[in-house]
Amino acid sequence: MSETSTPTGVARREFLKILGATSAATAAIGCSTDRVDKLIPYLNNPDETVPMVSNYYASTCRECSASCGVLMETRDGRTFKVEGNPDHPLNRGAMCARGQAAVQGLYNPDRYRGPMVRRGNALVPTTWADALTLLSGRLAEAQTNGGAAGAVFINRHESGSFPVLLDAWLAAFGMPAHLSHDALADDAVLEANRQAYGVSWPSLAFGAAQLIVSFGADFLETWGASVPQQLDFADARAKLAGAPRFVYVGPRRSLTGCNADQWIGCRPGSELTIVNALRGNGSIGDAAQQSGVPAATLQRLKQEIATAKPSLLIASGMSGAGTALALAINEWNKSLGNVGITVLPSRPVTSLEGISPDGDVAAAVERMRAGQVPLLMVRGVNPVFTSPKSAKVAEALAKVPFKVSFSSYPDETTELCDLVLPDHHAIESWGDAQPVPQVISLQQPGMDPVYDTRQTADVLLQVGKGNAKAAAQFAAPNYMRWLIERYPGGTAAFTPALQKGLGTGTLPHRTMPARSAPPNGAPSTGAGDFSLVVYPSASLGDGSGANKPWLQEFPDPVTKVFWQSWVEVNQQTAERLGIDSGDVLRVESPQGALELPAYVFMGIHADTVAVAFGQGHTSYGRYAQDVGLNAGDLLPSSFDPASGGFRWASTKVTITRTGTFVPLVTTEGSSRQFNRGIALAIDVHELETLGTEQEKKEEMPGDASHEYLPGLRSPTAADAQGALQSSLKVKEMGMYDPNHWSGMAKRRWAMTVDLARCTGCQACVTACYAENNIPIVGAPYQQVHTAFLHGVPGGNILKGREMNWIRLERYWEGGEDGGDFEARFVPMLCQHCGNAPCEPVCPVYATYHSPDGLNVQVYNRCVGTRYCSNNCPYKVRYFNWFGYGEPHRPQYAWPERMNWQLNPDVTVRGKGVMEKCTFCVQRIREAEHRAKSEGRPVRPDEFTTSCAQACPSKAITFGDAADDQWTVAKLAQDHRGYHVFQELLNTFPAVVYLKKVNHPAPAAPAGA
Amino acid sequence: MATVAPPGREVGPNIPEANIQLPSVRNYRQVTDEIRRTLNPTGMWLAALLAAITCLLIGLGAWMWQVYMGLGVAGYSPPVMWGVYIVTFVFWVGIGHAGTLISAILYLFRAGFRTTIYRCAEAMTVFAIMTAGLFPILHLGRPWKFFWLIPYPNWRLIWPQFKSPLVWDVFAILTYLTVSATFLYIGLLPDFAALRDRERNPLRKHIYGVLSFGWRNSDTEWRHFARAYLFLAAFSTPLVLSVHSTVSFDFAMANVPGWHATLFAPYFVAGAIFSGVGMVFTIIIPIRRWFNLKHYVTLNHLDAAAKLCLFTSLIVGTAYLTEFFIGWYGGSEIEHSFWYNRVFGQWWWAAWIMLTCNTILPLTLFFQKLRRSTTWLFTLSMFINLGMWFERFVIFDPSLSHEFEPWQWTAYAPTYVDWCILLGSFGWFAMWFLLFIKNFPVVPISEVKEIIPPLLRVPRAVEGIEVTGMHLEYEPETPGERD
Amino acid sequence: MEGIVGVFRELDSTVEAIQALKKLRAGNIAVYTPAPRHELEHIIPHGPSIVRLYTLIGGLAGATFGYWIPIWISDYWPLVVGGKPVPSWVPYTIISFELMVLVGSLATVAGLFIHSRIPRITMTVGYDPRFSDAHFGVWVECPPDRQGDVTDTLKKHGAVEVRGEQ
Amino acid sequence: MTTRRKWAIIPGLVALGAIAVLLSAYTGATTQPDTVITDRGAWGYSAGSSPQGRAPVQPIAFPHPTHVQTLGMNCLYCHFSANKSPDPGFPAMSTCMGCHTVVGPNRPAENGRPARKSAEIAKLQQYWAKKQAIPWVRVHYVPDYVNFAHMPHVNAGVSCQTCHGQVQNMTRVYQYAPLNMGWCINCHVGNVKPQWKARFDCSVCHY
Repeated sequence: MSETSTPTGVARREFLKILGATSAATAAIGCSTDRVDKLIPYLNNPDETVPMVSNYYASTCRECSASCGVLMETRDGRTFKVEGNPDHPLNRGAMCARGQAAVQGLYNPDRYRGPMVRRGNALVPTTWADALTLLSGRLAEAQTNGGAAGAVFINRHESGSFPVLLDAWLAAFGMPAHLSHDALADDAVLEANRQAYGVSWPSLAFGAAQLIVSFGADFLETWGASVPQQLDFADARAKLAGAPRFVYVGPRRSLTGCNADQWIGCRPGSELTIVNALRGNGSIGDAAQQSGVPAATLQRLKQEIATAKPSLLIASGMSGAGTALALAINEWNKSLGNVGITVLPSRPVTSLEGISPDGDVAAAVERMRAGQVPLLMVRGVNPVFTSPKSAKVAEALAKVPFKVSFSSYPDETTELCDLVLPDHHAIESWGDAQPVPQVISLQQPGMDPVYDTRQTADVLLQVGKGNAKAAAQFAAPNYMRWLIERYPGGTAAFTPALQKGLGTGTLPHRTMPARSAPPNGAPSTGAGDFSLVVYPSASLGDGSGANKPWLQEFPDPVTKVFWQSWVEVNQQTAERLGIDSGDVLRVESPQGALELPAYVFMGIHADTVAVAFGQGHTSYGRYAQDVGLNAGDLLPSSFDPASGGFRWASTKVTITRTGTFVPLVTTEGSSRQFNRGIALAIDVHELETLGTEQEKKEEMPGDASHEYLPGLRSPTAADAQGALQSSLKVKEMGMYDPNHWSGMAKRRWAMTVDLARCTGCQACVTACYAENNIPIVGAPYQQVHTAFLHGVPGGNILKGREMNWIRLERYWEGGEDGGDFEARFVPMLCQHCGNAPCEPVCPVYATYHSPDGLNVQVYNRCVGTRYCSNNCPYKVRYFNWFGYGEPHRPQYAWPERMNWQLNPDVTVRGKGVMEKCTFCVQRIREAEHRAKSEGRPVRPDEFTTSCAQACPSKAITFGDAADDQWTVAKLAQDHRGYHVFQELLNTFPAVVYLKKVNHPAPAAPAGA
Repeated sequence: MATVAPPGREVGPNIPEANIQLPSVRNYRQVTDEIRRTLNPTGMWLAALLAAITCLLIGLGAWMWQVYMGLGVAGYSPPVMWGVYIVTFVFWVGIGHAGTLISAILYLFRAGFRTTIYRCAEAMTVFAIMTAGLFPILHLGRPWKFFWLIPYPNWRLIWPQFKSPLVWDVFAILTYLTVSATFLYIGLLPDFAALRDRERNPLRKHIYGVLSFGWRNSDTEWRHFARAYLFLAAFSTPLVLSVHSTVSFDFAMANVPGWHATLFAPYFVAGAIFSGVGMVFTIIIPIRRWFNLKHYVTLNHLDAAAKLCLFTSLIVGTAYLTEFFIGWYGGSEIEHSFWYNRVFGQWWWAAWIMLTCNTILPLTLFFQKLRRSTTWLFTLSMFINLGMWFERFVIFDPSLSHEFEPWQWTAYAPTYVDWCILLGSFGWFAMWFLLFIKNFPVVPISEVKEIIPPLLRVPRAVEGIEVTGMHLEYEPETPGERD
Repeated sequence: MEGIVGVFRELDSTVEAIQALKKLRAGNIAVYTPAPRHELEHIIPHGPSIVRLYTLIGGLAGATFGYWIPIWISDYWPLVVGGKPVPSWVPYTIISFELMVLVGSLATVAGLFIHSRIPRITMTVGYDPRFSDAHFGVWVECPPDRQGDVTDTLKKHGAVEVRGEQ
Repeated sequence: MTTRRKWAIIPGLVALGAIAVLLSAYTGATTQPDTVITDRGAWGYSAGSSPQGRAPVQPIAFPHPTHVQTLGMNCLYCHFSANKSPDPGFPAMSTCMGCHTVVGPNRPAENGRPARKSAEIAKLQQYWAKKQAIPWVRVHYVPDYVNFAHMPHVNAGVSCQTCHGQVQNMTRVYQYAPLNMGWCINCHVGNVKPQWKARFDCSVCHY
């Protein structure tokens, strides 16, 4: 080939764009050529990395105190996905939504780029050297003038060696031990457990129980370690006939309540009287009168608890009664003999040991207000936001001469600090944890630090060098070496353990400092006629999740409202007061007033209103600032003296209509399914008859058709392709021929969703966002060109433009007349139908049926007619209304450094393209490539989709339904299986839903 | 000066089947003069043209903004994925069909009353289809890739998918545009020759000369012309039915409740002809008054067209009732809840606008006095256009917003971008139509000459019709108001 | 191509003139009329117009092309869509019908243009601008020797103007 | 100019246009070397704008023939992960400096060529001294929406030359094949000899 001059012309496709066959405006789009010009090699090839092949590093998640085990998928030097570690005893491979969002904390665009110091009243960047010299100077000064004894260090609770290092370091500087604080921890239950069993958190064996009664304990949301509890609960419910019956007693039917077979709505704070009445030392009558629960129900519950053995009784201290209720429950469990069977103090969740109660933090705040605290250091906590406004923490902080924050985000507390030494994110730092006895969960960095931050432990060690006592104690050059030395078995045992992320042995843990008395004990109840329940949001936790866009775009699992704050009002009360959803109500308590849109909700007691906690940040980044209102403003700063726990539901409020209307940002169209067969359930006693007589009764065509047709997936498709020698046959069916060499047509990728296991927690939704580069659409800065909704958080979602490829539909059953009702959760995703209605209407083959059973969506071929979404009965196709994936757009969903989180295997869709779930086709192809290069067929259950992998209930199973080695093929034959809209539209979906199993009250008639 | 025929007496022209009163025109010279007089631009016409162009620019600006920023600026709220643009697309395609009906189908039926109004109708067809053709491109997510719908050989070796109604649409609309434009142009050939020969301004004379392809009015040309015109009319007739059936297949092929009915093809065609006749009134009545063509487009013509409008309105009315009946008779809960939501629920206002405008108001055409009153016909045609736009709106958006999956029920509200582009489409149509009426003859010169009796030396019956006093000279003063 | 053209104002006089000229057999007669008159068509006998052959060929070509393109494409890259047969000829009928109409119409127009010998750059011999307005024209193509009696016949039948053309 | 001849103009013009289009398509398709002539390729119109034949000037004129032919180095020595990952892998500076710390810029006289000072090696050593990576200009490019993986191709036995041309002879690397979809599909649907077992379902490359 001779030397050819470089044709400098413009590529034809570019030419068409620039010519602007349509109009000059489109030329602006064509300018950004997507061509990579340069290839920059490494200087030295990093070892053990193959370009574009992922490495998985085992580590520990620090998003909440449970410290589950994670695998961090790192490729070409950046971690872009966090998945559960299958060998970890706590989460066994599952991962909750907050865990998945850890990656967004790492790449958050609003993180501090380096240390900051206060000049005047602004924080200005500084160098690490100046920052550390300033800190050591202040420490030395505090030590010399004897003020060190009053210093306060509040650290976010984490199990492992860091608290030990921190205490030793503080002691070396003459400062008292630090407060290890977790705002979500149920201090009352922790205290009661310590008094009753000596351990803070015995593990709960749901599987062993016949009956579970929860008094407000939301173990599937934020009460204790939610993922292990959800795994056990789902396994228990999956035993179907032998599954425990679950009764939930509480003022508000939370997500945990929605998974209960029966909800008993009572006034907040009346749980203690109910428990005493049920235990026999109190009359049912006045318990019923005080709690607003009919006496008959209490009587039947008492009778049921007496008969069902072994049972499991749990209670939350968050409502008014606090520690007394927790102690009563522990004694009741002992008296019923549940301890050792369903409540296992022998196998405690040690990661929840050593949590300082809210009262200690409040006491420290009072000391600050009194001026006794010369130095405050804060790491990972945000007391200004989490404590109620009535506690006036900001004024107290003003009285502390020198405040240091180790937080890496500009949250409310850090904004008031004088020195900010941003900590590494958990994914960038070393550490260890003791989740369960005898198991050490190690934490290692998945990548180099994103910004100029340093791990707090290293900062402490370096500052410690200046202090004689500290230098003596910490000879190790950095925290990693120090950890290795402390590890039982030293370096030899540490390295192999690091690979699996788990080691055996127990880490020496710190001794908990004595609990200090909380400030004013008596709860001030306020005048109003409605009692207020403030509950921590399932996604935002104590508000720390608010700066992560996935958690903001995470619909509240029960009310399905997000990017907003709302007040839940009972249905009958709303009718009485003439309120309907969206009317703005002024909720007033002695401490403060908020104007919140109402959400009319059946699952809340008649004279109770509830507000979620976690929104309403005044700073904390672009995703959290000015989104919703802070429920803490309404609460008095009152603590339960017995345990120091903060009283979340301790005030009464008045409700007044303001007359204005704010539309609720929700994905819910109508919450009733009008028996269209979307979410089906059966009672437990119908189970036996399910297999036999129903088989004979009516075998609807395609009703969980137990013969999965490989090849073309439906009788019509098979017949149409001449498989049954009928119509015009193509000369050869190409790859659709089952005996084609590729064997693609022998396969049918399918999925089963077991609704008995699914709890509606939506971890699958966030896992799907993480894997498939799904853009968020609701951030305030994105609402630039949505007509009339400029700057309204969640504006695009008001127009129904959310992009969740898998969504959790929550349908109510019953309860129209105010009686008991049931919630049914259905994860709805693309069904990959055999006769897919969306395929024949696409004019450009952007969607078609692949030989291995996938309904493929080719993003670069899509022209954007959107006919496929019109024709999809399940409405699971989502359209890019704006250029969410185009960096130069105002609606760009991954502002700088957040785009490091993008999965390189999946195309980032531009403007005007339809997108949907394609069963993580990148994982299917990767597995096929790997199998082919290793010369073997794809092994059964070798890989799974992102949602199935993360599901903390193991409800979703994915695989090849045509090959009966895969578990999905076996599950698909289950007699509880049904297809949505199959009888109606003959679409032959590839997703089999297994009916939910209800456990009605034993005496009550079935289906009550 | 004796008039052609005393008013009131039915005098048939030389086309026996035309039972309509002859337009009070005396002879060929008068036809040519009066129609040529409509061609000189007036101030009001220029103002109207400028108004149309500003509307077009508003629409174009809105569309460029939408292409640049994304479809999100429009009012789409999924699952309502098709909104105002597709409604306007079907609205304009529908309007086009009446033009072909009047020019082609009535030509095959030898209906005399078509002659003077068919040129306006046919021009309306071509411009309506040109407007409609924009919308399938304009509502795309990636409009700069619209050419993927056309089967052209490409280096990616991948072709459009012919089972999709949208590809049928591409073929149907392009064919319909080509055939009706050709049909219009062939009809205009003799008129260009007539204008070319009488034109004094050299530039316009040259242009008309070129446009007339050198037509010489010779007998061989007329013979082939008659045949070609007949075949084009023959092709246009089934084409009308197939094009709007294909457009209705865009919806009938989907399994959306409310769309999925076999009634859709005839229902859409009837609706199309009805809305087209409505638009013909909207156009012909003002032209008739401002261009002094009252004696060409006489009240008899409007009366006959009004009867056609009434007839199609009754068909559309029965179609609505059949749709409701199917929904009820089908017995599926999804259809019931959908229909209740459309007529009495969330979308009751749109459904009742449709019903009043399309079925109740046109019933007034049963009264001959109203049929012959041009002001009522004009206002009724405005209602018909509005009603037919809402009929498409009611078919598409309520169906999408209230479908199988209750979780995805939603509301739909267009935004300013939608309305601007709708306004732009009217601007585009009006611009082309205004340009047409001032440069091309609005009433066909040769066909009018064909139906009025020729100049005879010896007055005698022409085909059994006694024609009296036909040989009189014509003085080119403006004829008085005939009716 | 030389001959005589006569301009008439009345239709019946034109008809009588043509009948006379036919008896004279001077040469080819062409008639110019502002509008197609069936009296004139009957006088000069012609078979049905050839244009319908174009229409037939065009229609058949369009129909077959309309079926061939989609079926060839489905076979060329067989992608199953919605469980439908890959070469599902039933929906392709619409494409075939549309192309039949398209190619049929265009062929008809082509036939008209070819057989009317338009587009024509220059006006041919024997045309007078008044023929497209209100007058009828009769053009007789005859050698100079016959032109004399042709002119007389035309004048006898009331031709408004008679002149020779080259 | 009688009407007869005038009539000949119009069909003539149409015919000319058609021939021009076909010629352009054919030249575009046949600029590929003879080894990959395919019947389908003839219609793959890619003459005008395809980056085929693009040979950008590199910061260092790396001579493949010297390394591959005279020194007999294997492709996988530098492009080490072609059989292990979608990305073929690109030689780090350390790979080059593995030899070029020893093989300096002043080359001795060998097999008939006088001793000379090689500017390219000098440039390389300057880059290395400044600890700066060489900004190579990318030659082969596949759009982002295509997930092209080297691993399955290399493991299936497709030689580098099939797609990248006779790189071992190229003093300056140019893009040998159009690398457009039509060109890839030729192999995948098996219109080339030898017949490859390659799937051509859309979701194999586009996801």
